[in-house]
Amino acid sequence: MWDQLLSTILKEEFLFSVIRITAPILFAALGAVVASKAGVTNIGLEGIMMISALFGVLFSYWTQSWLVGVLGAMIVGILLALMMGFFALKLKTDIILAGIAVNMMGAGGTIFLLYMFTGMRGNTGSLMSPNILIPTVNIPLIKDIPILGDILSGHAILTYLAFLFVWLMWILLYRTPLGLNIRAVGENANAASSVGVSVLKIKYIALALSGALAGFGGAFMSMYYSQGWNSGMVAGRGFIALAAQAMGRGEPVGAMFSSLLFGLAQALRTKVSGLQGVSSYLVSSIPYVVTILGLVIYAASTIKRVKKARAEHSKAKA
Amino acid sequence: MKDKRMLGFELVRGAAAILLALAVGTIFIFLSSDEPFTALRYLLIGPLISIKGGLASFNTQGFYTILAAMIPTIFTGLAVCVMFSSNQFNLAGEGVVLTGGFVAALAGIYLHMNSGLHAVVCILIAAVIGGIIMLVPALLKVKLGASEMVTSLMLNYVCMYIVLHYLNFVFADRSKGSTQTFPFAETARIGSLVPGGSKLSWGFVAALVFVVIVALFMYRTRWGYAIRMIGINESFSKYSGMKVGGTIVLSQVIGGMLAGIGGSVEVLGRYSTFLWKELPGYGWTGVTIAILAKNNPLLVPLAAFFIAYLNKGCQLMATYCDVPSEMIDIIQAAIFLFFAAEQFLAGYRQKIVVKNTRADLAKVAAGAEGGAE
Amino acid sequence: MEHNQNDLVVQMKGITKVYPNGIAANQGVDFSVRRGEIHALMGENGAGKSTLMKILFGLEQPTEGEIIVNGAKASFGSPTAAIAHGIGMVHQHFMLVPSLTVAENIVLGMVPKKSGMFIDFKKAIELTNEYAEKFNLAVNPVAKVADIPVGMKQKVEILKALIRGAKILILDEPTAVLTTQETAELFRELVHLKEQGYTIIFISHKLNEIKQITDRMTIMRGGKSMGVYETASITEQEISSLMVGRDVILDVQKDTAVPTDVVLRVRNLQYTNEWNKKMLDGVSFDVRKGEILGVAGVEGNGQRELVDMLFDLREPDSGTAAVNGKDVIHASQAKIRKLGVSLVPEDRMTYGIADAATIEENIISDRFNEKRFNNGPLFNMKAIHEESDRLIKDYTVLCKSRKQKVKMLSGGNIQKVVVAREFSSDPTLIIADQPTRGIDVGATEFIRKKLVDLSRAGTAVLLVSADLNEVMELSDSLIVLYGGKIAAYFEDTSQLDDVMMGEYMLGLKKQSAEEIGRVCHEG
Amino acid sequence: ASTDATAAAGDKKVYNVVSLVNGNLGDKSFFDSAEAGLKALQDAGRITYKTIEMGGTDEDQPKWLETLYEVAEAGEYDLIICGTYQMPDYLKEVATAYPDQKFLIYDDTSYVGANANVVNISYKQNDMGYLIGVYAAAMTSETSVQNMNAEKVVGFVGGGDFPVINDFLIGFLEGAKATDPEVKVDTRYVGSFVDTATAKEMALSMINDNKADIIWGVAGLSGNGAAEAALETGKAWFIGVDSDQEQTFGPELAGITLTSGLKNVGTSIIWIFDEWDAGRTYWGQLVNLGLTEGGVGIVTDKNFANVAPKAVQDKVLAAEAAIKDGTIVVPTAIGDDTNAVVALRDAMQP
Ligand SMILES: Nc1ncnc2c1ncn2[C@@H]1O[C@H](COP(=O)(O)OP(=O)(O)OP(=O)(O)O)[C@@H](O)[C@H]1O
Ligand SMILES: Nc1ncnc2c1ncn2[C@@H]1O[C@H](COP(=O)(O)OP(=O)(O)OP(=O)(O)O)[C@@H](O)[C@H]1O
Ligand SMILES: [Mg+2]
Ligand SMILES: [Mg+2]
Repeated sequence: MWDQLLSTILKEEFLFSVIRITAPILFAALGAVVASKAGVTNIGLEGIMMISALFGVLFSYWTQSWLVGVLGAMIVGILLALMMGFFALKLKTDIILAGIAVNMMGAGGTIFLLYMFTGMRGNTGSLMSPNILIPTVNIPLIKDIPILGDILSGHAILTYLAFLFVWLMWILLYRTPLGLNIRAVGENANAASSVGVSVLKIKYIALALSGALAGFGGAFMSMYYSQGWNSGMVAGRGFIALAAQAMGRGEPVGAMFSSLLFGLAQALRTKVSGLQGVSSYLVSSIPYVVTILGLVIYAASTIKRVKKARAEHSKAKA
Repeated sequence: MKDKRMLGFELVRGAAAILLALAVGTIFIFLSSDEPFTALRYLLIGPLISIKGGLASFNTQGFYTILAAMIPTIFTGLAVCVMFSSNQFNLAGEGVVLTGGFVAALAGIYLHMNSGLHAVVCILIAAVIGGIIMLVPALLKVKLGASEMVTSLMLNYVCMYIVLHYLNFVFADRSKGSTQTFPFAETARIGSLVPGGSKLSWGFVAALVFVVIVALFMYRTRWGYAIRMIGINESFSKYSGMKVGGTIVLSQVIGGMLAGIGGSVEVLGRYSTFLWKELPGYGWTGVTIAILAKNNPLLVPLAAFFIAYLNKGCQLMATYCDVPSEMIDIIQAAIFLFFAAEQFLAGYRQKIVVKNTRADLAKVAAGAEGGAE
Repeated sequence: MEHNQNDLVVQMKGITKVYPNGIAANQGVDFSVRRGEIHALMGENGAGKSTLMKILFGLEQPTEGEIIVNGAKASFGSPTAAIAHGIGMVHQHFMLVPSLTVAENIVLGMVPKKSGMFIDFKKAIELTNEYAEKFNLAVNPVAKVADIPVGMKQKVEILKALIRGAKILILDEPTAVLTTQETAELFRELVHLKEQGYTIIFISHKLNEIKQITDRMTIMRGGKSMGVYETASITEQEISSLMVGRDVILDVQKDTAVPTDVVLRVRNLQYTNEWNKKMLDGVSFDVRKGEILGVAGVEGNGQRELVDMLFDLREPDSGTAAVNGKDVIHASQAKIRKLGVSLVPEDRMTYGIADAATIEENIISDRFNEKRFNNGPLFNMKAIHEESDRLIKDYTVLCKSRKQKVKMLSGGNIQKVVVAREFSSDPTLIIADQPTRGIDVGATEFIRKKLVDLSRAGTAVLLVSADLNEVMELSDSLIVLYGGKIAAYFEDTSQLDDVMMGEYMLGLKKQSAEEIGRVCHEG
Repeated sequence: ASTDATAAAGDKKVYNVVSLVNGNLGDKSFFDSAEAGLKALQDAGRITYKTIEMGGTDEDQPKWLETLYEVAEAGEYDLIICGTYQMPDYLKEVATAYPDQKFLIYDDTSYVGANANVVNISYKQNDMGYLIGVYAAAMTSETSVQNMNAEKVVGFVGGGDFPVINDFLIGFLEGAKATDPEVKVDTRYVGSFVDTATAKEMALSMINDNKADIIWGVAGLSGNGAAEAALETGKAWFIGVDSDQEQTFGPELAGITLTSGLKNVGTSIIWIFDEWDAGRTYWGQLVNLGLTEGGVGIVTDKNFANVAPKAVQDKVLAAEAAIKDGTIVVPTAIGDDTNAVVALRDAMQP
């Protein structure tokens, strides 16, 4: 049984699937990162992903262009995030409540919206056809490298974009004035406003970025991962993204590794579910248990590292 | 005195928020319904007033239904109040409600006891299990500094899958097509207060009792006090000599116990077997309620009533009109957004404040002059 | 004089500010400043000084009134607008981002760019250095703000304003956290700025400072202006009475101490901080029952670390400290309190209070577990009310009722709440860390007097203060910390003068080990 | 009023019906099917009806009972219809409280005539699963057919590990085993009826790791993910469930859908009214509709006819005949204490 598992895991296809599973979570996790850097907990990622997943399908169906679909999803994501911002920042609605409200819209509101726009219920059926799915690309040189090519090449454009965004996000946060403002606003809003940085504006921008990223994540779900939208399809990935953000200590690269860890756990779950005599329920809990364990190990090691550093430090002094 | 004047404002503000949210809902209702006015009527007054043949009458059954719907959410609302009070963003209420309901059901099936005592024991077991579950995010936070929000969110899923595993593989009643346990013993059931489908059980009374207990605990005991102080300023509490870690754990455990009780009371009071197959959602509702109640246990029933009323109204609207039932989510979302908007009508509020302060100052001045003469 | 003395650069007319909590912090205040002067804004805690200045800086919007800058009516919806009018403000509480570097903090909001979109870090550092040199405000541009001492933070704040082209500088209690030397340095700089045509609005509670550098002053009391005065033609006594409405005795009367048993015994404390700087190096001393031992020294010479060690906020590398023979280094704060130790913390907003809780809740935070406040599981509310009412009265905390939230109080009254709690727990040892920092004369006098009373009643007091006058005046005996070591011990403080103290504090002089050793009353 | 009644008595009665959906329409499955049946009846002028969607989450559960009480209390309906295995306990309570009210519950076998005012319709999904199992097992080694490999592995993507789903599964396993004992069935459960992405991952793993070339999706909307996996890899076929998914899918997905197992809720409701009008009623009874009554079936036009070799088609039709005449009795997973399905499932897991 274990060798059977091993044989499926030791395939390029396994790592390929890890990357695929990671992508939508990574988008949302980066969304969580940029929002939290600006001091906003965006718990509405799940809802934003749901709604933009729906609009991604609708836009691409209306225009028969995947690109318009993805952009539409992104814009919807931005609008939703700005709406959250309006309530949370302007009207001072508790941000958590605003997030829950958006999630509510994502759960039931989407069904209503779909009905309003198309008369369809529950899912977009055959609106999404293969020719308007987000295309996959083979990367010229890499694709010919054995093993690595099979793992890294042939993903959807958006998958690459997700990983590219990790780097872009880091640049944004640590190398641009906007990023500096975002970090300053998140850490000490008074300090930022006392030098004329508009806290509100920066938070809106960060939220909009967060929404855009979640929008990409949503589009990935309905325009590549699945061919079309159905209610509930995001299935907690927005929450997982929050976990990835926290586990990655709010840093883009950290969030990427946490997302990958989750992707790995989820891929593992898929494989383990194919073994004899396993409980599908316990198997389903693997990704979540792994996330908790990951968090624990990370936290414990941080504490240990600090302690060790201190110990060494005192020893050096003695 | 000033507080009273502000209370009036808060009422106006709340009403305005609801009206505005309803206006948003109304737009959607008009977009999707041929009979928007009827729909609105059901939404707004339907839960309590039923109109038959032009005669309006109090909808007693509807009222009971609303009260019954408050039972689990009062408990989860209280649980979240206690947990949030120590500034812990613990969202594991969901998982605990589910698990609490499950273990209470098992105790109701497999233990044999006298009426009355049996139900209490089931609930106690659920409370203990709930408390134990909450130890996970609490200890991870206190000992390792792991974010309780994340661990608790993940823990929900872990709870769910573990419960489902045992439900399916160990405790399922296989004569049924849907996954459920065997029925629990009569002795374990929580009796209804009124007949009918509302399932308004003694659990409601218990919930209200717990409101008082939790309020007393939070505002009239040293533990509740420590929890609140830690929530406001942890450094201060530590400096004052409080046992911060222990108190945080205590607050989470109490929250877990309350959520566990909520799950068990709901299951034993409403159903005859355990049949939940997913996270039941009461934990999230609890978060909403705690936020609406501003972590004040005494306001929890009010917030719970509001949510239950709204739910019922939306449900009636969907049932008797052509507004799709999912409309509920949009209206609720809008209401939450506006209702919790602190700055909503802030300009108007400021005007009242300025006016009041002016009046006070004038009075003081007049008093001073009067005294001088 | 090239410029016109009567050229009013800022005029605020009829400013009224009602906060959302209903407090009328300013009531029809008129305030004006001449170009090129140093203008003091004085008043007790809560008089409305900060509020008035926040309005001028666009951080708060006035409920009523108008602002005229350089002769033109202005309205500042945000600091951006104020900055554009050449106004800069250094806030009472630091407005810095701890995780960013000094340079990043300074250029925040006006970041130099390269390639059109990236931060030009080099330029930022250059800019920082350039201004630091120009205004003689030495800072380390690449250090993280979290890691720098308060004095440097203050300079960073001033640089922040200057670099934005501020011609009108508002300094809200800038010297509250500075050492004498730093203050002197700052004053030189302010005078220098004034000579260059800068206008400075200066808020301080310290009368001598005001007398020293300001040209004119506006005095506020209870949200209203008490008038404008030429500094030269008003005495300190007059200022005080205008501020508080009575004459204040600044000298604390105290009898000679009769110290008895050792209460706090500290031996050979060693501490190296995270950046490998030796902050405490073999510090040993005793504090005896009935005496006030002062700890003087330029800030950053180990005072904070010392207090932190004694109250379990940090662990030393080695060394011992015991209260009545019981170890406090490895004890929790709860245990330390049980030993009868009280602390008036330097950072009252972080440690001293829970701002969203009521006065009463803040007062009982160290004693709510005691039997007398509990009836079984429930609180004995009557006892608690009595206790808080008594302390509010005894310590003259200005408030509506014990149910008022502490954050609604002014800084001085907040400090009174802290002190009321710490002084009333029948302590064997009080550690008072900057007990009167940033609070008004009345409150200062009150707290000092209480401290003396307590020590005379048999409490051991360790007084840490950056205010040299304060330590010299209050302490019975005194140690000077320099570079993490005790540089001097004075058994009797009555003969001390500040010049000599300064020499020890600046490391120009050091007593012999033998002389210092006398602070350990062995045997 | 009395004249109206006599007038109506002359004609066929027009029933006033309410259908309670403990979920939402748009499932492309039994709720939609029931709705279609009712619509057809209304269009034929035989009933007037109203559908109430009560929502399908656990948080919606309290509404189910409340709504049952409400419509029973209203007394306006000749028949109250509800369905699924989640409703019987609620129905029992309300049916007992309102003995004069007539109820119908579909897609449930557990109600079993506790009340004389309730008719209980169930569907032999195990029989249907058997046919699909025969079909899949016969096809998987038909390498002449595009996308089929020689490996004898097929897949089953279930929505969750519980009796109703396993009732499909046990038929599927039995059918496959009977057709070719060497056939392996890779069974995995998504644990959700809406998580298409996870279903897709599972199907991909079946196809890539175990060489499954036919996957039956019994997982509601999640099943679509399995279909997409088959389409994208170009190495497998999909089989649908409940409704004819060759019709609901777009052309690409329909193109790789071999057939669908049908659960004809709508037809069964029409059938009940036919019987009612004909004077045959089943109050207090369980009517278990199988292949004969048209309660379940499999789609045999389209791809079944076009793609499957004649021999395979014959095997399926023969099995259908055998089930109808009782030669083959398919075990059920519902009410099976021994949980035989688990043993069989593990035995056939590749
Ligand atoms: N943001 C605020 N919201 C509500 N009340 C405030 C706020 N800021 C200040 N106050 C109140 O306004 C009054 C004046 O405060 P202000 O800060 O202007 O006093 P101050 O003269 O600066 O005092 P201090 O010397 O203590 O700094 C005080 O009673 C204070 O409690
Ligand atoms: N948003 C607020 N609501 C209520 N009170 C506030 C608010 N912001 C500040 N305050 C209170 O108003 C008072 C004045 O604030 P400010 O920032 O001027 O400093 P301060 O602490 O009063 O000054 P000092 O240290 O000189 O006493 C403070 O006591 C503060 O706690
Ligand atoms: Mg101030
Ligand atoms: Mg094959």
